[in-house]
Amino acid sequence: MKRIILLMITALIVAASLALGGCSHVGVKVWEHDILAKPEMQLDAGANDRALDDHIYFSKEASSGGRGFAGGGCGCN
Amino acid sequence: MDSESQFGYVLNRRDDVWVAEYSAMAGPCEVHMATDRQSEADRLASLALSETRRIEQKFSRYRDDNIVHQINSSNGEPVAVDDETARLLEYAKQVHALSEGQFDITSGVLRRAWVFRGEVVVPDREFIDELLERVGWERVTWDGSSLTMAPGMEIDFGGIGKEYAVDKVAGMLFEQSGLSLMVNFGGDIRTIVAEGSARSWLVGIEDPSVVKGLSGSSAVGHAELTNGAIATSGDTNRFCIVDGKRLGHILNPKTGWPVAGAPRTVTVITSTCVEAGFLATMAVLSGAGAEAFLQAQGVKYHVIW
Amino acid sequence: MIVSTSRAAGLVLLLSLSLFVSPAFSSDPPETLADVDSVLASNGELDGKVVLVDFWASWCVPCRISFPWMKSLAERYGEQGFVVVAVNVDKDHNSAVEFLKQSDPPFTIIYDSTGSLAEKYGLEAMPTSFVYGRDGKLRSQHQGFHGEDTSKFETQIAELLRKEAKK
Amino acid sequence: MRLQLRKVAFIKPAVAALAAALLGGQALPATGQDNVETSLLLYSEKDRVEAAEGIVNVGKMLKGDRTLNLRLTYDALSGASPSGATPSSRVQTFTSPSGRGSYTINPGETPLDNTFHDTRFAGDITFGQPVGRMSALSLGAHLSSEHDYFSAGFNAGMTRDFNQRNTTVGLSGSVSFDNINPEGGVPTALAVMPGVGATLPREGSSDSKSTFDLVAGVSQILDRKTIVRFNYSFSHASGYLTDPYKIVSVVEPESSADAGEPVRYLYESRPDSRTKHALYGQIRRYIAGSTIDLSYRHFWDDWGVTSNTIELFYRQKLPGGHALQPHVRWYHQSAADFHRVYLLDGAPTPEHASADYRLARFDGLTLGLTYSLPIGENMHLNITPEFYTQRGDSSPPEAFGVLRQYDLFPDMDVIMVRAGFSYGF
Repeated sequence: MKRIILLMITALIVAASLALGGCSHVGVKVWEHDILAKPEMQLDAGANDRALDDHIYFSKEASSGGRGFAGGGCGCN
Repeated sequence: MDSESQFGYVLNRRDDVWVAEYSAMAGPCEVHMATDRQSEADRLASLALSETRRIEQKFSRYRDDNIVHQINSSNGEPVAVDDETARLLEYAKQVHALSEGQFDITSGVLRRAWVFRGEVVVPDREFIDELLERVGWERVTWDGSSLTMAPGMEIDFGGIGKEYAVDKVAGMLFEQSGLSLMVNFGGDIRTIVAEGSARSWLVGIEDPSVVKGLSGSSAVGHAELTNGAIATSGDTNRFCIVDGKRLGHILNPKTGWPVAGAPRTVTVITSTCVEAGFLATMAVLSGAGAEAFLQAQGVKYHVIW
Repeated sequence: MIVSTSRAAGLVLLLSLSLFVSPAFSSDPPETLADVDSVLASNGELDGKVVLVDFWASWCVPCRISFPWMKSLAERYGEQGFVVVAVNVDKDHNSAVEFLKQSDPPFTIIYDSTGSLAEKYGLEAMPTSFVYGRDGKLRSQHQGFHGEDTSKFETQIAELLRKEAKK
Repeated sequence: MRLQLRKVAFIKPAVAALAAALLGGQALPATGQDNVETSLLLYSEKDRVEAAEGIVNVGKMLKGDRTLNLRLTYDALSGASPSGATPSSRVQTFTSPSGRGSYTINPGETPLDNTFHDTRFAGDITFGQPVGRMSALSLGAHLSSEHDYFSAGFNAGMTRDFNQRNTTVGLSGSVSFDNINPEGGVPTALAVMPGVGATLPREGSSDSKSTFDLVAGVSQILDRKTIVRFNYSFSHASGYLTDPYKIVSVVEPESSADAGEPVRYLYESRPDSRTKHALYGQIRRYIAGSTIDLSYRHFWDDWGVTSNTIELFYRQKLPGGHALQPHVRWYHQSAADFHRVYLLDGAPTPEHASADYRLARFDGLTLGLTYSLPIGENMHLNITPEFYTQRGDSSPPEAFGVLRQYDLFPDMDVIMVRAGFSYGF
């Protein structure tokens, strides 16, 4: 199990590094945020629902945390 | 007049609008509000009244408890001013430059040498020359937040304050209500039409035969405004006669004399009352060239000679 | 515990990497209106005018907020030779049309759904607007739309109109 | 009269601009940057806790692109919660936490403390401020109050956009100071629960803990339809981390005739510090009008708990602005090192022990379905029925004697309904 987890984490980090490394085909121009600007594509959409969920899981399970700030959005200035 | 004494204004229903009337800024004030609800009209009327009184008290030169008095009695000391006063002074500075010195808020002292009651007068040239020593924005030190003036100089928001109050009250009421409305302080007018409303405001204009440039205005004697403003400079009743010539009450700050050959009144129609008031004053200051000036600006106007 | 430490270290490394990624896309916007002119095939309609080229999209909230203000600018300064060219970068043409139906601005609209004009201007924010003087030369650019900047922006446009008034 | 030697200056545009500057620019219309969101949750565990929770969240755009967010939460819960004691073949009598009363549990039943009831009121405020064009700073504070618990804290965060706003990096930290005032005082760790009326073994009337949290993360736009994010979160708590209402049964050893039957009960004891870590990855993708969101969290702490969570949302757009969103969450955790189903009579008492089912090994499964519909201009309503279940080891290998006959981790089944309303203006 631990090995699988480590493998997954490595994969995530590799993927993120690739994305961050400035590969020219990763990402979009500021005028191409039409879909990313939709409410349902906001990572913090439904914040109240997630807060309610997190409160339940926090009080019923031994784990907490994980979700953080959001990014993406309309890229507007 | 019970309601006047109680609230300071009178509220009446006229056609499909509520109209609040009160006295302020040395004349009658009217606020027309396109709403059916009297309670809303009442709320807005009291807001309008208090804002008008606030501006009047703050910028009147006849009081001894305001910023204008503080500046005028500063005796050469710098006076720090609040944001609103700073914006007005900044505006005064800019229009002074734009008018090449013809519009000057320090020119008020010159009025001491003149009486405009339709009488024949013999001006005291020496006194005028003396007063001119105390006039001129270029002698003022203004750094954007504090003002320093030589002793004896005075500022006067007379040519700005009322127009400013009209725009300010109209803007504030619209922000508060989103309603179409018209604010009229003794002929200085601002109209606002709510988004999506088909309303326009009909404003009566004196002597309609001379109204120029009112596009599509078949309704003779009226200007039809959506979002706009009207301001008048000059006063047909305030003049004096020197050497048989009629001189209006607008003084040229450079000569200390009323402008010769100027129209009796100039009315300008444009987007804000502040802008209209300044253009009208500039037209009067242009003397015989008033209409040429107004035509060059491309604004709608009305001149009485 | 060693495992956890190495995981955390990996993440820190990743974060610091990202700090050095430079914005590789930026380019200089065109100095003249030639590109806009050629899209519009305008036969010199923009000559001698002060032109605001505004890039916008219906999904961009600040763009939508800026419309009433630009509309009022166009209405107030139109007679003096001020023109707004609004370049729409919506991929979905219908969304743009839907928004324009409500707003109905007196602008010239360019539909740049492929982003070719946006690419030439090297946009870095939405909206971005470019102001050209009466001589057709780029005078300034503004990124984003901030309510409190409007009077400064307007003063600048008015100055351009006045200083370069037609001789 | 018209003849003018001097050229007439064209000053109107400048005057208009000056007037506009004097009057403070044009009033701009409202455009949906402010919002109000309210949510209501009704929660019901089968035979156990019932709760209701309401949230009101107001977000406001201020001058200069600053943001202000205010959230108020109120919840009330009541019902029974497992005390940690094991079932027995006899009637068990427990002293209530206040020491002034007692309750009895029938043979074979899981001991539940049914004196459980509380209301909580919490408020938090967050202020956001852009820094330049690419960064933003946030500052916040929270307060939360229950009759036996009080928490106050602050947080600060920073985000920065890179790469033509394709990448966002963020770092945020928070500190929280909590004070607990249990009913009847803070029990002495691992002290024997006395009978009704006896003096309770107490450390004092209240205790406290402090928590420090840190989240570092990055979100990245992959293409026009895909965004991913990764977070690492760290949390360190120190102080009183024990649950003052939980107990552990001390049972007769296997050699006894009454093997597995309780002899006495001890107040539980947990370490006074805990360090938690979590790695979180999320991907959201837009597929022909629908949205799919998959996230994974790996969590571990120095209490020996490791957990994995996988969560999947699929949002299917329906005509007319309606949408359906089924949701699945799978959770698994390992037990804390000091989790004990029971302690053995005669054996040495460990330093820490807790029989809290929440520190046991179990699986959790959540199934939910959200239906959302527009109810007016910029107004949305959504309703979510949800089912959550926890399944642990009913008959763990350490069970012996009488304990083998009973369910040592009864399934916990929860039915929840969430209703939300949002309005942008």
